[in-house]
Amino acid sequence: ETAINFALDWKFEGPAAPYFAAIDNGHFAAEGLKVEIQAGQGSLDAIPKVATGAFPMGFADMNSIAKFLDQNPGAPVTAVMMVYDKPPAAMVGRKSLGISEIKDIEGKVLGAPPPDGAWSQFPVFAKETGLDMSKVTVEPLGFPTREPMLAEGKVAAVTGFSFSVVLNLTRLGVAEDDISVFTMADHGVDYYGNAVIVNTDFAKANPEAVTGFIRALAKGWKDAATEPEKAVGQMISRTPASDVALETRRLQMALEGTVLTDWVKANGMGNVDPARYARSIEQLKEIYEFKNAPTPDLYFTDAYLPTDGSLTFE
Amino acid sequence: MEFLRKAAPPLIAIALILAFWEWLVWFKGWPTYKMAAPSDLWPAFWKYRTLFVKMGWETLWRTVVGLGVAVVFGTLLGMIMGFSRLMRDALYPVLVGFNAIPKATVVPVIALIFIGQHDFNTILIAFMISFFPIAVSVSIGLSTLEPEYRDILRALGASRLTIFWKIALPKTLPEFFGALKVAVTLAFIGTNLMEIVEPHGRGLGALFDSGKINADYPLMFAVLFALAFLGIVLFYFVVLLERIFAGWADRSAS
Amino acid sequence: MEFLRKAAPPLIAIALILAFWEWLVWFKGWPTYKMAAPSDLWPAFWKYRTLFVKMGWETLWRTVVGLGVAVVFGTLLGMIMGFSRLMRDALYPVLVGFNAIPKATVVPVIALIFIGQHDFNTILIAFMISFFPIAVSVSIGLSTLEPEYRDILRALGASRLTIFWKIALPKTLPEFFGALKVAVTLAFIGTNLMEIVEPHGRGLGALFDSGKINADYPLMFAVLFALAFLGIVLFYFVVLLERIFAGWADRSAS
Amino acid sequence: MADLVEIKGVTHAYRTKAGPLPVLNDLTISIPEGEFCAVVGPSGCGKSTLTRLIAGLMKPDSGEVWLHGERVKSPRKTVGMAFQNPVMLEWRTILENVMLPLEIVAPSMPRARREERARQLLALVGLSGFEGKRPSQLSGGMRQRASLCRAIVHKPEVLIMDEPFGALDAFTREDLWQLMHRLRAEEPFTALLITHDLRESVYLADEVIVLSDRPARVQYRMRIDTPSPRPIEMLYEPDSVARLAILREQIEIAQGRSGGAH
Amino acid sequence: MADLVEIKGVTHAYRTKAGPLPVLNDLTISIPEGEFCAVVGPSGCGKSTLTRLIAGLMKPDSGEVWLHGERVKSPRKTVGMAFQNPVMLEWRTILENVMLPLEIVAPSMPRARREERARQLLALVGLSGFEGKRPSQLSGGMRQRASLCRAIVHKPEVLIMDEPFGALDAFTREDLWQLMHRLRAEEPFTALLITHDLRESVYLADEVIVLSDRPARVQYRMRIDTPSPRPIEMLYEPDSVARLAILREQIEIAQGRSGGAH
Ligand SMILES: Nc1ncnc2c1ncn2[C@@H]1O[C@H](COP(=O)(O)OP(=O)(O)OP(=O)(O)O)[C@@H](O)[C@H]1O
Ligand SMILES: Nc1ncnc2c1ncn2[C@@H]1O[C@H](COP(=O)(O)OP(=O)(O)OP(=O)(O)O)[C@@H](O)[C@H]1O
Ligand SMILES: [Mg+2]
Ligand SMILES: [Mg+2]
Repeated sequence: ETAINFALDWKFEGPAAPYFAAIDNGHFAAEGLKVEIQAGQGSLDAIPKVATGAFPMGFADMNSIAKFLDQNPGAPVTAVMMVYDKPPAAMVGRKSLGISEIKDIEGKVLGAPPPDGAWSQFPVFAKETGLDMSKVTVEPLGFPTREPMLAEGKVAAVTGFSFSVVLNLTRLGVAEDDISVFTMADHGVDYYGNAVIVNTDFAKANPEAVTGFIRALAKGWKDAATEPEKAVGQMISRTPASDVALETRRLQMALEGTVLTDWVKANGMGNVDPARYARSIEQLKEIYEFKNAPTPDLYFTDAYLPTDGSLTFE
Repeated sequence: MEFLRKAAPPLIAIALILAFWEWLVWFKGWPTYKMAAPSDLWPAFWKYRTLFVKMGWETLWRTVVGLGVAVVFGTLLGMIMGFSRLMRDALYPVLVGFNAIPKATVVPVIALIFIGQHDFNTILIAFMISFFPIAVSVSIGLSTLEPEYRDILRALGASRLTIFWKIALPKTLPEFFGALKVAVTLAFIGTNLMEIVEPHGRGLGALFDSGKINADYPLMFAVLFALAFLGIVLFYFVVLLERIFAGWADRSAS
Repeated sequence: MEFLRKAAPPLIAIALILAFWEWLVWFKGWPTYKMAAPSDLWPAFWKYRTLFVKMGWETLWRTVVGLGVAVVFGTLLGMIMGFSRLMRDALYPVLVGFNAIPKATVVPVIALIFIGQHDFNTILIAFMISFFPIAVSVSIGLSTLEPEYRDILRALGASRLTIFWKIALPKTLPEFFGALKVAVTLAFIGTNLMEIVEPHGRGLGALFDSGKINADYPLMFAVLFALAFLGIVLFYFVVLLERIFAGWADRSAS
Repeated sequence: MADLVEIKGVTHAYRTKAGPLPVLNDLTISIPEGEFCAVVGPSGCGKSTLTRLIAGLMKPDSGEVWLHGERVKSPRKTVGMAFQNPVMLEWRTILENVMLPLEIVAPSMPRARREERARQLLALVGLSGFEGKRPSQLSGGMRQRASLCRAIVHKPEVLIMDEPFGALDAFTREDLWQLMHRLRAEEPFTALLITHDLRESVYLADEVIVLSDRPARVQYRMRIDTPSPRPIEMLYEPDSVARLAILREQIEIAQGRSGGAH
Repeated sequence: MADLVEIKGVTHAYRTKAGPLPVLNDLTISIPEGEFCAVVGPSGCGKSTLTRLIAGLMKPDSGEVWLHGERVKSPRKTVGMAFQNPVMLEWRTILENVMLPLEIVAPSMPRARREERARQLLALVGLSGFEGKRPSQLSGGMRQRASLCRAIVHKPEVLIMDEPFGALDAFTREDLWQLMHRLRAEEPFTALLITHDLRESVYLADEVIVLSDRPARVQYRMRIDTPSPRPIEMLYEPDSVARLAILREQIEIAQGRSGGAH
């Protein structure tokens, strides 16, 4: 039995439910794995944790992995399973504040938390959609104040992950039909989202464990897709003060918009589309100045993906 | 009766503050996500009462252990700086600089170096944030020890160690407890910092976090209250210890 | 020469610590994303030197303003508690509780209430985290004022206000500066807390954050160093003020 | 004409937790203008209380205190006080300490004139050259001298001294005794001196008053008519030795011991 | 046989920033067993330095200190010390304070016997009933009495006292002087007393030594052969008055003033 400490990207919210489904439904055990899930504090939090070898595996943002490997050439970390095929990065506005189209943000105030992943993709988004950034007033703000500021109309739109922002806004009493969401992936941004990453030293020593993990996790996602409420319930037993309905909604939004995309339904989850992947690296060059020439092969490998069809959704 | 007379002013003050707060929230018509009123908090306390006890205990024991380590290390460091002027000159600015680094930035680094060892990490932060005042006060206490005090024993041929145990240590106790009153609050803050910045699902900080995730604002405010309460309890526990071990230094009684 | 003799021990101590650190990183073979060695930091400092100055200044002025507010408010509160025993009994536990609430949890609340007012928010946190020691020390200073001191002026028919200005206030200065030395570091930590927990793109905290986003670990460690350095500067600036305004209280000179 | 200081039938008790503590019991003392009165008595009998009543810092339970024909109800500018502890303000120089009462009593006096007055007094007590020093840089005796200057800088009608020489060594004390006589010669004042030292009272006072134990009454009075200034050798003359023996005996009676050797 | 305490040609200087400060200059003093020697001299002349040398807390630059036929090189258990400041350990009761030297000097002595010895001494100085009190609950005079008990509790061969009565009021001081005589009668000791009070030296000592100003030499010796215990009235006898006058003159010479009145 191999023990795997898994570094999550974020807290125990809806999209984390599949891990707990995989644990509680015995998928990891079936692969001979003993998995423990640790909460994290952002999409890039898990990368150094895995690179140092303290966590053999984790969950992190593709772009951040590219940047990390550029800054720290040779660090033993790489992505092995794409999960957020269509990243939820979005610009979210309110129709009542005059944001019905992307262009409407010109001349208005856009709220953006500086360390936000969605904000870092904004230049590409603006370029692809022909936004004139010189006409947009950007207001830096903190995560906890992002939705309240939009709810109070202090900003016309914000950047963020679509499901977080939408859910938080409805909690603050904004009508759902007042909210306008512009997912960047739908507007020319080819970036991939969060992926399962491994420590390459660990992977070389335990290739079956990694493959087994991927297989089990995919089963967890399938369980979560069929019985989302059950999966969330399994997660909530670990964070007692959580709200089942809210987290279920969050999980469903992630499933629908981010994980179970048309491409995934057609090709199964876990892998990347080579052409799109290449484009995404090109786009990354626009927002990040590489120290060395980018080496996309080092950022993602499909070598550990199971080939027994366990990744396909019907 | 005597106890009542002593407890009345703070209790009345707290009641007044709560009343003002309730009024302010009502008057401004603030929604709970902006600022919960005290009356919003009771349901949160009641609903999560077992969690409050459990998480409170988690926070408490890590704080106390961290503080314990800080006491031992701070006292040793304070002795080194108190007995050697050179060490004092050399280490003081270093400690000031270390102390000025916001521990919120240190938390991720620590969490990275000692990955997964949550208890250890939390205790380490509680320790790192709280040993400074103890070291400083012990060193000041020792370095300002009047030579006459030392001479009483020196003249009898007592060893340095005896002098430390019989004179220097007890003489420094009032300063030590003064610092401990500061340190206990700091250690408590350190524990919570770890629980909030590097969540590991334990302690009141985690409860705060889960309130945040669920946009359960009354719960968040309720946790702040619980923290304040626990902080007061810890503080007055140190005051009690001070009364017992350094009560002789309290002039107001005599 | 005299200056050199004074500056040597801390400089040597810092050099030794840096050397040990460099050795440790080298010996353990830690990559920079785990722990950067001092030698990794120079490029980061050089590359971002203008940012360091600009962000350092942002952090500095907010800290100083926040501290200024804390001084005014803390002194007033200290006066109230120092002159009235009832107020002292009533407010002290409340202040202890307030002080024990980790400010990391207060930051989001403040940011919500005063949405978008970044300067104000940051200054408010710097203030809230640092006024406590000032209030406590002023209140202790005033409440332990020996009656003889008051009587010198009272016997001449002086007013309460005159007694406060001519006797009570200057007499409390040493305690005040003692507390200010603690408060300045706290205010500095408060500013950074706001900049890191509630990022608004300004100050050294933001630079730390951007190092984190870009996986630029040497930059993150360089910011920690800059913070320590700025903290030392602020601290010794207060020490300088103390020498000037309360130098008479320094017995070691006479 | 009435005397400058008149204490008429003053009775006072402190309210303590354990009930009232009677301290002064129908005390009557009067000091003519220009006279020097010394008060001795057992420790804790109420001497300091007496000084606070005369200074107007406290009000007696019954009885009256009159100063220069006016009833004392609150502190007044015409009193100078010196305590056992010289209570120098450590953040001020010696000169500034001595000038302090003038700042309160004569705020309109130009600073230059205040300074002149303070310097002149400091010179008189042998502290020329120390004007700019901090109190902590001076010895106890020097501080006490400065404290005396501060007590008389505003030319008070009455100088009240509560054991001003108590903490000094014997030589310094005798120096300051002689200084008191010199000061009286330079600028005459009326004085009430509380002391524990019988030789001090005999050397300095025109009248020595022995108080009984608490609650204090006047137990004994002794007039000493030797004109001021007096040579220090006076203390070794048989006359003074005899006076000292009498006062000793009175004090022992006041303390409730039998007179004579033990 | 040699005397109990022998100070042979001791010279000492402090190393200060402004250069060496010579304090003692070829000082020779010896005290036979059982004698009481008082040392007076100008302030700052080096008296406290002398006590520290005898106690072995410091080493002289040159010259030798011998105690009971042995050269003093480091502190020894056979010395008892009392300072002007009674330096009571505030966290211990009076009894525990008095027992402190026994804990160091005779760690094997059973606690009950230590306590007995301490209680017995406290009774001797009139502190029965105060054994369990904290020092802060006692008056200055009581603390000083306890401090004397602590200095002699381990039956030291020599008792060194550095202005032990300096901070006390005149009455308390005289009480303690009489106590010293009673103690000598109960358990004889050899003593060196530093003082500023000439009457104290005349009343207590068998030999009074006047030191010159810094660097201190012996300037004058006076033997007083009245046997101990002495009545306090002795001080008012013509003999003592004459002695006091002589010592006064010597001190004024030591202080560098012209003798006689001024
Ligand atoms: N504020 C007070 N409240 C209650 N009792 C007091 C107060 N001040 C003094 N006393 C008590 O009143 C008595 C007389 O005090 P006072 O200070 O006048 O005595 P004293 O003659 O000056 O004594 P000493 O010679 O020791 O200076 C003492 O027993 C003292 O304890
Ligand atoms: N540790 C020291 N370093 C330098 N100088 C010292 C030291 N201790 C004392 N002195 C100086 O040596 C001189 C003699 O000091 P000492 O304390 O022996 O005098 P003293 O006769 O006891 O004075 P006093 O009568 O005031 O107690 C003084 O001028 C003092 O300032
Ligand atoms: Mg008195
Ligand atoms: Mg001395």
